[in-house]
Amino acid sequence: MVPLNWYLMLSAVVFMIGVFGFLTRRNIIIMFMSIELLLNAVNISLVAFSHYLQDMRGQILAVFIITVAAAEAAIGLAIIIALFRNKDTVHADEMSEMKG
Amino acid sequence: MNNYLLIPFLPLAAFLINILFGRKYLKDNAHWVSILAVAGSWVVTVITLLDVLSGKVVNEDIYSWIVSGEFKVSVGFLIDQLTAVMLVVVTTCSALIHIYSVGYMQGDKGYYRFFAYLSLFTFCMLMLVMANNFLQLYFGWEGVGLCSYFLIGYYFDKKPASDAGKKAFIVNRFGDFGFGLGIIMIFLTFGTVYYEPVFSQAKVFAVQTINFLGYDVHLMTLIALLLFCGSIGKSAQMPLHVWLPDAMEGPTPVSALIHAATMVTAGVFLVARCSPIFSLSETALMIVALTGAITSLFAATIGLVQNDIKRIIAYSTISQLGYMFLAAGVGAYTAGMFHLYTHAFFKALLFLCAGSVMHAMSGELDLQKMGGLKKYMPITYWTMLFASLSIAGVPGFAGFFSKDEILWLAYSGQSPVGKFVWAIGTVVAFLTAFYSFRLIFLTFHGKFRGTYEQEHHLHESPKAMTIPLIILCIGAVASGWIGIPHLLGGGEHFTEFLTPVLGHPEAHGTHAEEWLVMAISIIAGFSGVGLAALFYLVKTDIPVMLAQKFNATYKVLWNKYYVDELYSFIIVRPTIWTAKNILIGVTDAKIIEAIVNGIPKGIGEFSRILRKVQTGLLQRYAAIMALGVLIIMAVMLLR
Amino acid sequence: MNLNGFPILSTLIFLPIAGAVLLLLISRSNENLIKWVSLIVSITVFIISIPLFTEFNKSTHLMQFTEKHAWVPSLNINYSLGIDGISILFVLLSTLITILCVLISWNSIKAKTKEFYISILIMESAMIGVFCSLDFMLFYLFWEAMLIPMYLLIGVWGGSNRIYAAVKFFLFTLVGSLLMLIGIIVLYYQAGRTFDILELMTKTYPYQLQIWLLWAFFAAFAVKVPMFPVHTWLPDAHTEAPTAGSVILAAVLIKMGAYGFIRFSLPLFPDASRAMTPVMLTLSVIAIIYGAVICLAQTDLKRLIAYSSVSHMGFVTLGIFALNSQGMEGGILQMINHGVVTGALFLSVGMIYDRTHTRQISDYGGVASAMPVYASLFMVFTLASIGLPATNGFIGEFLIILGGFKANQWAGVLAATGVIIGAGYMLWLYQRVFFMETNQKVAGLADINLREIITLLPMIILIFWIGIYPNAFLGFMHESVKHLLERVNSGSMHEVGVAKNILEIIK
Amino acid sequence: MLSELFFGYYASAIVIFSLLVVTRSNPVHSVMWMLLLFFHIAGLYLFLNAEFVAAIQIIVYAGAILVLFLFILLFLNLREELKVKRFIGAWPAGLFVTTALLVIVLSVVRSFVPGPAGKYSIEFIKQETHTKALGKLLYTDYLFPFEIASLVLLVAIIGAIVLAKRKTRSK
Repeated sequence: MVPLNWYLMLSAVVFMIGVFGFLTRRNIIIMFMSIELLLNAVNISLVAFSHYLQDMRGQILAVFIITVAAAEAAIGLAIIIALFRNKDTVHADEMSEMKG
Repeated sequence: MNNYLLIPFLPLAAFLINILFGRKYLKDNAHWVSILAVAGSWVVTVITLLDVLSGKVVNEDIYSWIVSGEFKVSVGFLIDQLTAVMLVVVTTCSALIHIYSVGYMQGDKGYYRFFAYLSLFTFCMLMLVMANNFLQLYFGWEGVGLCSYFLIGYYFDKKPASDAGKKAFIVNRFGDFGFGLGIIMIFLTFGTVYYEPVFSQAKVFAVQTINFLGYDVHLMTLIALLLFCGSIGKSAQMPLHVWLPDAMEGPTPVSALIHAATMVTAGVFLVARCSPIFSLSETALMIVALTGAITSLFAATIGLVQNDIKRIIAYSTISQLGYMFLAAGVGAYTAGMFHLYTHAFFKALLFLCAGSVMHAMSGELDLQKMGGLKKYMPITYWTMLFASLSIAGVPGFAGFFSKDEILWLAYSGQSPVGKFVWAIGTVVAFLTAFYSFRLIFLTFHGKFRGTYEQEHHLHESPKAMTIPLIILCIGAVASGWIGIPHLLGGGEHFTEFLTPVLGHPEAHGTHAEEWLVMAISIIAGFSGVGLAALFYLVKTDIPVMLAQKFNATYKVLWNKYYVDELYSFIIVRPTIWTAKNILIGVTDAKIIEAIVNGIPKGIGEFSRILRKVQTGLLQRYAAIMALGVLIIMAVMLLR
Repeated sequence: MNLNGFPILSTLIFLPIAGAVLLLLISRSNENLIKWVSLIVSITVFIISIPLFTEFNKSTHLMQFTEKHAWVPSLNINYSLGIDGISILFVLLSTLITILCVLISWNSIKAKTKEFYISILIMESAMIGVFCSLDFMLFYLFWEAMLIPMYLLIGVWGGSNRIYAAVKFFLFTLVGSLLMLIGIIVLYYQAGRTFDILELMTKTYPYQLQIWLLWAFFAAFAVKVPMFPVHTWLPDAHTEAPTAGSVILAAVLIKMGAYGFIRFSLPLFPDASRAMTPVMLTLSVIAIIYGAVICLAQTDLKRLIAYSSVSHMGFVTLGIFALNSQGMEGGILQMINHGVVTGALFLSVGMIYDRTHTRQISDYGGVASAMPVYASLFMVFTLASIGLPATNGFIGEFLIILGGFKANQWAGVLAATGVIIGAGYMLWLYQRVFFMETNQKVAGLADINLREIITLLPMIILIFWIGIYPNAFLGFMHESVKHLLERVNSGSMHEVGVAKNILEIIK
Repeated sequence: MLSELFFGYYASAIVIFSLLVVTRSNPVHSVMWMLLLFFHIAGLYLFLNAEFVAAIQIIVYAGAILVLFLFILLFLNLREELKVKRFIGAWPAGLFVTTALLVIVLSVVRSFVPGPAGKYSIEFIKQETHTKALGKLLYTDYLFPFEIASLVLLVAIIGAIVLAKRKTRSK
């Protein structure tokens, strides 16, 4: 039997890879994909919890997260399109309109 | 409802009708409303006068005007002998001048406006003289000032006219400043502003002193002088006389009504009205007398050299007003009032004649361009001649009796400055006769000096103008006959009539002295006339020669002692300069705004440093956030 | 006296908001409907407020038309309304002024009409709310709520430099009112957790605390008035604001400062107020003369009238801090007068600005020839502004100078000089604008139309009504003022030295 | 033993694919690696007896979201994209922060203590079937959040349309 902790560690590793991708990639689409990684990492933990604790709530949460991820992807990508139209770039470090 | 209420409110109604409907509906018929109203007032005045003659004095409140704490004042009316005299003067002059204006203002585009203002003025003046308390007096006081402002600036599209109107109002405000404070002092002293309790209690405070702005002053002197400030402004006495000559920019009927016969005499009326207060302060009376004497001399000297026909009469008005104050200052209030009453007739007449001359000369005012008008306008000539005889104090005419009474009472009264002001008065009598006849001779005698068109155009004025002239002329000649002194076998009815209000003036002198004073004043008058005749009829080159010889003096007189320039230099310009350069430039801009804008600016500087952190880079923010999570977790673990 | 339980004050407060919501639902293109709806709403509010005037019981100082409901019970905050002789006139003034603001903006506001009228109506609610609140939290809520529509009015529909003016206005007033908020909270704990104004007024506070709180409240009120050193926002705000904005600002908004002094500072901190009287009188006199003199150098119509407001409000504060019934009643009446007269002046200036689009005095001249009716109405306002007897200005100024003189001779005398200068700048203004030769820019202008005459007519009526029969208005105040003065003047006089020290510093 | 091996394979594949996703310079490659990653995650879910979630993982993620990503990538200038730098200048800082965080998280995972077990044991699910059990719970206890989720999706649909729509110039 695989211990729960392994899943948690796996989840943590994937999560941190996602964080790394988000923090360092210039391409905003890849940054976006990194966010999907983060969500998936969380899902892994949730499903694992659900299995080991014999409780359905973890999976229900996972289902909701997938729903939200879908919505988020749709909106996020639409924003990227709008952004790309206005700015002509997909590189996050070239966008600094909000600077003080 | 008493019918005396009609006296002020008829003209008010006329004003309202004219101002509301005049422009669109009445137009050239506007005068009917005003004339009817003023004539109505006059009729009621006569009835009221008869009542007063039979001893009936009215003093009642109409409605409560202002109530605040212990301060209570009503709109109320007091009709006693003094009021009655003023009522007669005001309504008579007003009615005649309304009629005169029909001819004079014919075809003016603001016809309705002119009559509306005249009626409003009449209303305010009547409110002034009929008040039974100081605040209502103040209401009328400011009201007549306002109408004066309107009417001086009647030709508002001309800059001098609008300047003069404004000047009159503001200069008067200086006087009213004192007047207002005087009323406040009266309230604080007596707890009321009604005449009756104030005058009856005035003696209680006769010796009291009060701390005013850090100085201990005699209470009654303080109140009297504060009130006198108002008089100085309204009656154009030194040093606030500057507005009256400029006020001649207004139409001539206005000059006659407001700036000769009625409004400017309100100051004298005020002093007479407050005689119970003034009588309690020798200092105040002395100041009144000296102010009047000096002003009358001062204005008369300026009048000697002016060439503007209306301005000469204006200076003469100032001078005569000075005479009235001189009288009041020596305690001869009745004499002052008497002169006020006769002066109203002959001075209004002088102005109206001047207006008639202007009418014929197409608005020309310069004496040097006139001459020989006698044959073209005989009525004007004769009426003006009678008016001038009256003002010059030729025996038998109205001016003689009032002037003589003043001089005699100044000479014989108890005032410490009596003899001094008598001397000045006599000199002024001489000067008055001189400049009055200089005016007559330059205008009506000799050769015509104007342009050909003007000469061609000369004509006598229409009936609407000449009839008031004739009526006023009767007044200028005969109005003095009700006050013929005992010495000449008269009854001094005028003085007797006013005695209940103003008291009987004291005279300490022998008949011989009285004869002497009278003789001196007659000589002064005749020599003035004679000198004028010499200068302007016989040897016309003398004035030019004198002007050249005493060039400096002539210049000072011609420029009216540079008073206007002085005021402009010490008051007007520094104030505006301060406003512009110090208040706007330094206080507001450099001090207050610097502090006010400095604080936000400091905050702005600080935030300019802080905002460097806000790079706008998404990942930078995310990294910092992650770092934050890291630190928090590390702290939690290490604890 | 609650009119059969009808919550009249709440109706007054919430009806304009309801009107604003209604406007929200109207299509923005339907401008006429928007205007008419806002006009009808404002007139309805005014009509509803008339019973306050007729049904008011003048023989008591107690609050009338009161309403009280628990709002946040845990903090003891109540929804508590009521008016007395001091506030009633301001409520009426607010409802009247709103109608005029709607009328004057009829043609001059062309962009974002809908939002404009919504702002005006919300403004009305907040103004009425301020004058009716009997709970400090509620009061503070309305007090601050008022800033937002005003800020928008200046910032959106203002002149060329509007943003600067709007931000300046906002910051000035906000800084002041935040200090007041602190004061309110301190008071709340000091008095045992209550925001009830009437209850707070019955308590006594330690002298030192009173001084501190007085200054905290002073900050809020003095900025609004505005008193001398903090007046600089007013000219900017007035100059840049649209006509309706200037009118509300002049007529109601700046009254709230003085109202605050009367309603809060004096009864809450009687000892401190008495001790600070010399300071207040000094500042008032400075404001009177300073504001008047500075007017002489103005070249901008609205700016001149704005500075004249500083001077006139100096009279108001002088009257209030004279602490006698003449001064106080004169001060309250003068607030109404100033609202009427300066409001009317701004309305008039707005009318001619709509025609010429210039505020420079030098661009005018000879307007009286082109627009006689307008000129005569403006003349009435000018005269009322310089305090001619028979207009309302005289009654107020005279009572104030009388009261001021009674309290301090110098204050009375110096204030009276303000009247002289007042005549100077107003008549000079009138001369430059209306008299002399007709300027090219004003030749052939159409005289004011019926709508504009109707806009000005209530002001004319009020000017003469107050001027000729002021007791109709003074009558409301007698009892309230008497009661207030009893509260202020009772108790022992504390150290006057503090005030002297402060005076030294000012010198 | 078998299960450990199985887990080991999936775990290492997931980690490697994740790394590939975030490091490839060609975004299309990243998407492809991500597709593989999602399949492996779905496998892991199966391994955890969550067949419904696994199915959704493939349908929604692989089927819908990744297609969306690919679709967006078509907008971009890929050739240009390949030439420019893929990381920001300060990437070592990011690496440091993430590793540090990872170390901390991993060090605390061990101290995790599972709570009491619920009623959804393997036997129970076997009897009930997984999808039914999930569905029952979703439509009874979690009906309200479920409806909210549907609203979220609706808003997202509308929002995406509004945002992505080309602005037509107003009349």
